[in-house]
Amino acid sequence: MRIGVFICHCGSNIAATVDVKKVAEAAWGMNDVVYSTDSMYTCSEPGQQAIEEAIREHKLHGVVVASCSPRMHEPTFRRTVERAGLNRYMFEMANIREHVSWIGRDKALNTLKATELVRMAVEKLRLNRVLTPKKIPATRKVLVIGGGVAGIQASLDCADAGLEVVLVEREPSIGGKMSKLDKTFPTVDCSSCILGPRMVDVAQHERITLYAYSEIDSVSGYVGNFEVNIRKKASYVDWEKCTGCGACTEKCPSRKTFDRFNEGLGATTAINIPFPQAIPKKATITAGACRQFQGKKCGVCAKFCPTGAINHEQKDEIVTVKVGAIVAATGYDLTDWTVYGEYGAGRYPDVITSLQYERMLSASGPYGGHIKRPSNGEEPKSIVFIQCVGSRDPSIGRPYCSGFCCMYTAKQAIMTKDHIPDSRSYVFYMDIRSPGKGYDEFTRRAQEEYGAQYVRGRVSQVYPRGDKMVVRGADTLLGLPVEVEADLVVLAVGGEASRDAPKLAEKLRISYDGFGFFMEGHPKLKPVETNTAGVFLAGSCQGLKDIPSSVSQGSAAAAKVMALLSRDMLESDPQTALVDIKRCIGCSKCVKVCPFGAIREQDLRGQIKAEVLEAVCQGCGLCNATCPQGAIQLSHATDNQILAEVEALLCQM
Amino acid sequence: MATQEELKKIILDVLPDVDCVIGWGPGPEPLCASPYFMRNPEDVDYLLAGPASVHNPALFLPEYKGRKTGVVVKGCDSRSVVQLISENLIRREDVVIIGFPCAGVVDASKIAAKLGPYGEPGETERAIFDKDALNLSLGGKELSIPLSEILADKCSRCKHPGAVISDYFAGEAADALQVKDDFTDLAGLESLPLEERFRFWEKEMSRCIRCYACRNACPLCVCRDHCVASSREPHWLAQANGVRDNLMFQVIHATHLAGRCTGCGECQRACPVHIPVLLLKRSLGRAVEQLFGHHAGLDPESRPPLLTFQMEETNIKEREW
Amino acid sequence: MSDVTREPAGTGRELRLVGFLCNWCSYGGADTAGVGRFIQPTDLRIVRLPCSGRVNPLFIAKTLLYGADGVLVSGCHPRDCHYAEGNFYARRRLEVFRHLLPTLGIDPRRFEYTWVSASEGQRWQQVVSKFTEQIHSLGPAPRLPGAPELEWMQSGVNPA
Amino acid sequence: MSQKNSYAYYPGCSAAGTSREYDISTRALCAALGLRLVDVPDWNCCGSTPAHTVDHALSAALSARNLAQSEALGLDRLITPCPSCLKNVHNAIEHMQDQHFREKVDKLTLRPLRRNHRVLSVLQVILEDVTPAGLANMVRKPLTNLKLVAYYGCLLTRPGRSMRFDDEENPTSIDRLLEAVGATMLPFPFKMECCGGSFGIPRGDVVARLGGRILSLAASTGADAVVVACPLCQMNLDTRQRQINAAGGTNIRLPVFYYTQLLGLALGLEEEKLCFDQLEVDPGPVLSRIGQAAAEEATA
Repeated sequence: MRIGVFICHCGSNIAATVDVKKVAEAAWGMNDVVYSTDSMYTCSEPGQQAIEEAIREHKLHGVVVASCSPRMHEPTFRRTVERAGLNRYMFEMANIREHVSWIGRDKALNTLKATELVRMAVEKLRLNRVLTPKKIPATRKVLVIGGGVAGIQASLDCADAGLEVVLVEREPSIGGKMSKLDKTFPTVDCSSCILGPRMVDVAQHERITLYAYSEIDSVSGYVGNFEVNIRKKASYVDWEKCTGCGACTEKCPSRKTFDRFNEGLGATTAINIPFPQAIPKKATITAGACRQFQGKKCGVCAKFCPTGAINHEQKDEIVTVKVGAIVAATGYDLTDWTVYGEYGAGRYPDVITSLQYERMLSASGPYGGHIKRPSNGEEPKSIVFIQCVGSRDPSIGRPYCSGFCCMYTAKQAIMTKDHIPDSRSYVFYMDIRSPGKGYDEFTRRAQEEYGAQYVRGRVSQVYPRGDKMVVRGADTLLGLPVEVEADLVVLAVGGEASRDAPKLAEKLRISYDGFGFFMEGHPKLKPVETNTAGVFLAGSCQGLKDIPSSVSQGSAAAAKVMALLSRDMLESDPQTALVDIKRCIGCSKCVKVCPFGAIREQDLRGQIKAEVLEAVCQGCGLCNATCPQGAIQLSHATDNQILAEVEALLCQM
Repeated sequence: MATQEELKKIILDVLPDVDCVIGWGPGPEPLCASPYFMRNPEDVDYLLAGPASVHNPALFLPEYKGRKTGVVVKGCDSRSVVQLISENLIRREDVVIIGFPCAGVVDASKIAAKLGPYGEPGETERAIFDKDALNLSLGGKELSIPLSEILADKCSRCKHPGAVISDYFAGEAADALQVKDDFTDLAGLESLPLEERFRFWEKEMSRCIRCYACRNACPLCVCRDHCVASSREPHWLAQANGVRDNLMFQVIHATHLAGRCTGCGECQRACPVHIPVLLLKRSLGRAVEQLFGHHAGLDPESRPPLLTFQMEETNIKEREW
Repeated sequence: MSDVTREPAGTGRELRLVGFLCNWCSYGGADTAGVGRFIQPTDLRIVRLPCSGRVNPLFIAKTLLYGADGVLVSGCHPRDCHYAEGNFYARRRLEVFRHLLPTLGIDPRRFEYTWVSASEGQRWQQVVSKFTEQIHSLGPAPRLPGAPELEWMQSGVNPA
Repeated sequence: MSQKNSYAYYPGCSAAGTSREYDISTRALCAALGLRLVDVPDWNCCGSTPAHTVDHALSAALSARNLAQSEALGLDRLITPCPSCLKNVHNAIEHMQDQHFREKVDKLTLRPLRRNHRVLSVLQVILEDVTPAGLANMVRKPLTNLKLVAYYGCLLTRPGRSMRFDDEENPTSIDRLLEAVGATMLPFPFKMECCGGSFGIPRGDVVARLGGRILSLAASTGADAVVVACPLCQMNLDTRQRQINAAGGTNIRLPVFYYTQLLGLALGLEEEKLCFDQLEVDPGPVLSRIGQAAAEEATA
């Protein structure tokens, strides 16, 4: 093997406290070194050309550069040796600036250390092998899980970029939490006016295939080649025939079904269309509430259906799709506030959640847009909003701030004044958090223009007295306990990770934090990526956020997918693990420890052997450190290469 | 012994639907038994399940993976079976586990020490292990040695004399003893200052002939002919028989068993030059117990502690600088 | 800040200190220390690895038994690992291995593992300085004789 | 001593003094339910408020001595009727998990505890070991048309993480027991509000205001009487009812029973075992209204 060594002066940064000539001189004596020199600025244009010429002139097989940190110039010099015809991995660096010249004052010791670091680099280079990136075909199709505003945005952006999109939504209609809102802050414009057209775009876009009322059954494969089984849940209505006319919903006899869309505010029929602007506008039967499924003869809906779409024998159906990338946009759930005994734990009808109040405000809601007290149907005159219910409360495991409740409460206070001019709203709060554009002005308007009475203090108890609800709390600014008699109490309930997010995370093999929110690649630098190649995040599933942030994350995730699938072949980093099937005994310890699920068991003529999926392996080397017989080695950082560096130091003794 | 008969009856019932039943049979001399593979009914008569059955039959199970096998196990052997199952090096459905109440096994070097004045242990004409004594005739003399004086050290700290997992159990299944294992075997070495311990290992390792008997006797060493000790890729050890490489091999064996070793002691028993190699595994076993409260080979569902982790480690404190 | 620019204590000669650093955090921390010109003793030679999870405890055993006086391993802080779980495994394996050293007769203070992030330049200076002082207070480690016939091969020829 | 249904019993100081009726009715009720109480020999104060406001180690040491005394009985469960004693013994056990604190306590008691202990309220034992169903089929005089509100006080179930009994904010154990014996239990939002506690003597006005609020809400629900499980609450609501009326200008006549008295009545225990005469507000008229049949027998 013929190795060339280049010691850099880096101007005076290195040469000032390291005798570069002496190090270059010493390099001649090292194993396989056939050329050694020093140069003023190795990373400069002339410096790199000198290397290229030396490679050609001395027919070098590998190059060692002793200069700054490889974290800085390793890519640079790899391209240099590549231009000269060498494989970019036949190159090693010795960090004699940050780790030697800049931190040591004794020139003799620095020079000795620099020489030894060069020897380590040479010994490692002698064991380096040629590595070429692998090319793997990628399916130019993306799966978006979750049809909320983030999922809709991601789907539209990807489709507009020419990618095929498969959008899977668990509920009968897309729209997510936003479709349940009446108005949105800070502009108080109507939610369905801005969301509706986007939902129609999704339905009409020729490159988007929508699977509503469907869930992800299983995900296998890896970046570029995921295979996903989608379970189309039985809606007992043939959606091909159903026109969404709603005849069945009028005639259905079981009228007491829990209305999921309206958060149980009103009741609905067993067969229903969630809301007028639903996409797809198709009927769905709730099996639990339908008499036909409780053994009683019914079939009223089948009788009145003009197109004969009802089919009580319909079964779940599995659809398999191949996609190149996945965007998880599964949103969040409201925290279960009934754990709070002090707010009545759900026993009092006049204590409702903010989302129920939103349905009450909505014209398409069960009360037709009129605010009424669920207990007696009268119009409430005094309404109390309680902030931070299920947020910022470590005692129930929700120490975080949900971020959007202060804003939607201000909006609801404003809406309340609009609906009932002579009403009085109180808001018990700890701190008002309104950081967005135009946000704080909005909460200011709620107080000054719309007369919402903001009381700074926590509520200790809500209890019935007569037909009123007494709210006992404190006003810390006055330093007094206060009691407010309320006709209606609205709890600003916070959010939490959706209950079955961990199950989905395990299927996608991405990690999730202690609360169940999906873990982003890096909190600041990779907010929409995960540690699993090819899987991206958007919206509140990664962490609670309001609509503007969710939409921008939808676009961000789409951009990442477009970048990944812009070329039809994916190039994978060759510094991955490699299994020597002779030595592997199939104990699958490596499979257990791999954080990325990049190793799987393969059956080789009846024997179990480990196999590495190069595309998925990130090159951490955990498997290499775990395998007792060293059957799996991480290319470019094998046991022998590391031992070579160590022995280069120890043989000096 | 009632249990012997009951054990033989169980093996006879099991024999038809297994390839073979592994246990112990008569050894090269009256004093010791040897691993014994029973395939047809008449073999069962020679079964010897008692104080001389020192070997760990679990050693042979990985090779039989995929074939139905019966195995007679002492308490410590059963823990090796459990550990093999938990690392799916054998499949639970392949193994028929037959336990019996073990009263402890003898230590050959202790017997040799006792018989020293009377002659070579090998020349014993007749030896019978009964309830609590070894009666033998050597050089024309009848001798009776109380079993308690010649039991292996591991038996004094044994918590599970009966199999921790078994399909059949001959005799009364005694539950775990309340014996406290406070690692007194390490106390001797740890009473020495560090420098002397280092020289102790240097002396012991200079006697090692690298025959790898310790590795070959270990039921959990399943790499067999791919062991890193004799490989060039990766190249951890020089093949030369120097002290440094001998000790390095022992460290490799111990680290590979960290959190897995059940303390069956076969490695030390198999060493021809009696090097106390078990001490290194016991030291790591103690560390794993203190750090993770984990005892290897008790729960087939459990995962070796070094193949998993916790976000917050209760017993690992970060070093402050 | 304690005066860390002192000459190595004791024999004035450098001791053989080997560091295994993870590329994403601790190697970056050492770079930051360099950029910040935080002066440190020069004894430590650093081997760069993709992750602390890549550190097989046998690297430490081999390094200590074959002539090093001290070994330092440093990786990302738990939860910050670039590969999500690498340092969690490293923490367990290195902590267990540390307990073997006294049984072998090696002073456990000759091996330390810690977590340093890419931004903690000053802290890396502390770690290196304190660790180097700690090893100098212990002096050179006792040596084991290599294989007799291996001695003459000690000319640095690596049996690659 | 057979473990089944045998308990070490710690009566507490008020049992021998102001709430004698609670102790007598508890012993009678437990005997009727087949629960064998063995008094802790030579018990001492549990380290209640006067102690633990001064020194936690002293308070824990007082409870620790009681636990050491109970070890002689060889029973693994210690029970007590009074929530305040329950709290103090429970806190002592919990705080002594910390080695440093345990050493301080052992220095005071000179009798380190030899095993770990569990302390329960009598209420919890009846609820869990006898169960409402068990009570229902032992009833001889159902408390029909007796309308009650249950007042639990602030200590019995709080803090939830450590006491782990019933629901921290909305307990229903007394309600369930009394419903099982035929009483009608009305919902009572102030079941956990503070009654003024030990301010009875130094700050009578505080008890008047807090106790007054509880009693007036109880009255507004139309209940015949209040049921409590704590001697201090009973004293504040019953013995000081006249002070409360005077201070608040109200005229509330609500008897305040111990749940053990009413359960005993339902099980047909004789009069002097229930000590209704010890109550400040005369329960006579209310008791007479219990299901016509029950009233005749009481007067006969």
